Amino acid sequence: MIRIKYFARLREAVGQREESLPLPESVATVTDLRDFLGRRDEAWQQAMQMGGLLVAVNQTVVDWNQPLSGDEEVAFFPPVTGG
Amino acid sequence: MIRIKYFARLREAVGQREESLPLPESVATVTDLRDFLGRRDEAWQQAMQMGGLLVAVNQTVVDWNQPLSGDEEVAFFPPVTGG
Amino acid sequence: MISIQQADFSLQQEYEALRADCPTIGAIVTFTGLMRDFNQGDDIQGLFLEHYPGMTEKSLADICSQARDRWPVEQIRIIHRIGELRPSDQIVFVGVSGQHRGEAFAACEFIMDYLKTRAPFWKREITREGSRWVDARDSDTDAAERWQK
Amino acid sequence: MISIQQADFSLQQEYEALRADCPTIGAIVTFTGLMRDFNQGDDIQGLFLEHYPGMTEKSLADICSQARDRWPVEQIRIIHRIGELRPSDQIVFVGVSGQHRGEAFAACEFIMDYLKTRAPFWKREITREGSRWVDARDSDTDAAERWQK
Repeated sequence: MIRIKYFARLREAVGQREESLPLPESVATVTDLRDFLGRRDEAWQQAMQMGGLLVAVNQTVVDWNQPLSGDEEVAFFPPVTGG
Repeated sequence: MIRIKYFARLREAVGQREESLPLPESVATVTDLRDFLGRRDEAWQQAMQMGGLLVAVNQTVVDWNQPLSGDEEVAFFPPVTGG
Repeated sequence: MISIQQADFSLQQEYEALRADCPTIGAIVTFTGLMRDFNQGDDIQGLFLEHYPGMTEKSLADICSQARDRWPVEQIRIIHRIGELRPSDQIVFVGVSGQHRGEAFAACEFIMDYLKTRAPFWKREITREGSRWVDARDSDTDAAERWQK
Repeated sequence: MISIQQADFSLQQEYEALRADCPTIGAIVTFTGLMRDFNQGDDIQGLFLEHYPGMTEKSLADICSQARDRWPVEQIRIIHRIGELRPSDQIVFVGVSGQHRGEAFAACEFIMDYLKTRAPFWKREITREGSRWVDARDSDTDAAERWQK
């Protein structure tokens, strides 16, 4: 199972904090996962195309071509604004 | 009268903290004053040639060609080491 | 040491810990970030700080270890508050002790610049008109990129 | 505000003053210089700090005003101790508050670099073998020259 988390503005846009799902067949990378989620409906499509969106796998920010095996914690979030 | 002050290593080398004297005839700049003082004896000569010696006129560090009119506070001291 | 906490912190207490009993320390640099009451032309009444538990600690530990790879500092202390904050509240603390000041200054500023652009915190501002997520600033990205030259 | 004093100082007190009641302040950077017990291979038992009364205050005021010309900071606080000091004692404090961290960091480090090379203080170290004047360091001159580029 892939555990997916959403934060801040993105969390609000998708109306969800986290979910778990089996790795969909079409998904080999984090970009594939983003596209898969974006096909759910219009709100998801818009949310997953948010400018500057970042993705972390197992709590480390990664490139958009990062492969997924199906047993990761994946997080999507907007640019950070702490400090 | 010129008021002259000596600090730190230089103060110890010349054995004096401060003094006042009328502007000597030969003295037009701070370099002239240094040379004048350096002619007092061997200890003064060596002291006034101390490496990195600095000079301040009226409490501001100046170049060695700074002119003197005869009514200034002049200070000679080694490089600073505070902080 | 890294702390993510809702509670406020005491600068004096953190400073004493950085200073503690180590006569080789010649320099301590501290940064404290405070909540301003004004942003993008609006009065800010409060702030809510969301974060990503687990990754937050991991990313700050990684930033510390990068700082240590670059500069020979003694101790590093990071505190970041989360949850609801009010104007003038302390938000973040970074303290660095070292033998020499240049290293302590550089490490402290580096940590703040990286924290601002890499640690998963998000601020939501409460204004008279409602609340809004704070946008990331280009100046913070620029500040972090300086260290990559 | 600039103080030259024999007495010790409290970081917390200085920090509270920098922070006081000004909700536009977003960043406070402090530097504290402490006495190390080791220099050039020798144990140091104590330190005596001589200065040039009058010029000291003038040169620090001038350094502050140069910092203000360069960066839009809010408050600047400088304390430098004189007289006899012991290992681990606080020697110098520079605190800067401002709207943004970059300015506060830069002004604080600039002030320290200039203080180190331009303010008329001289340190005399007391070692087991006697006492000696501390030599100026090239690294301090280099640090100050960085700001002239």
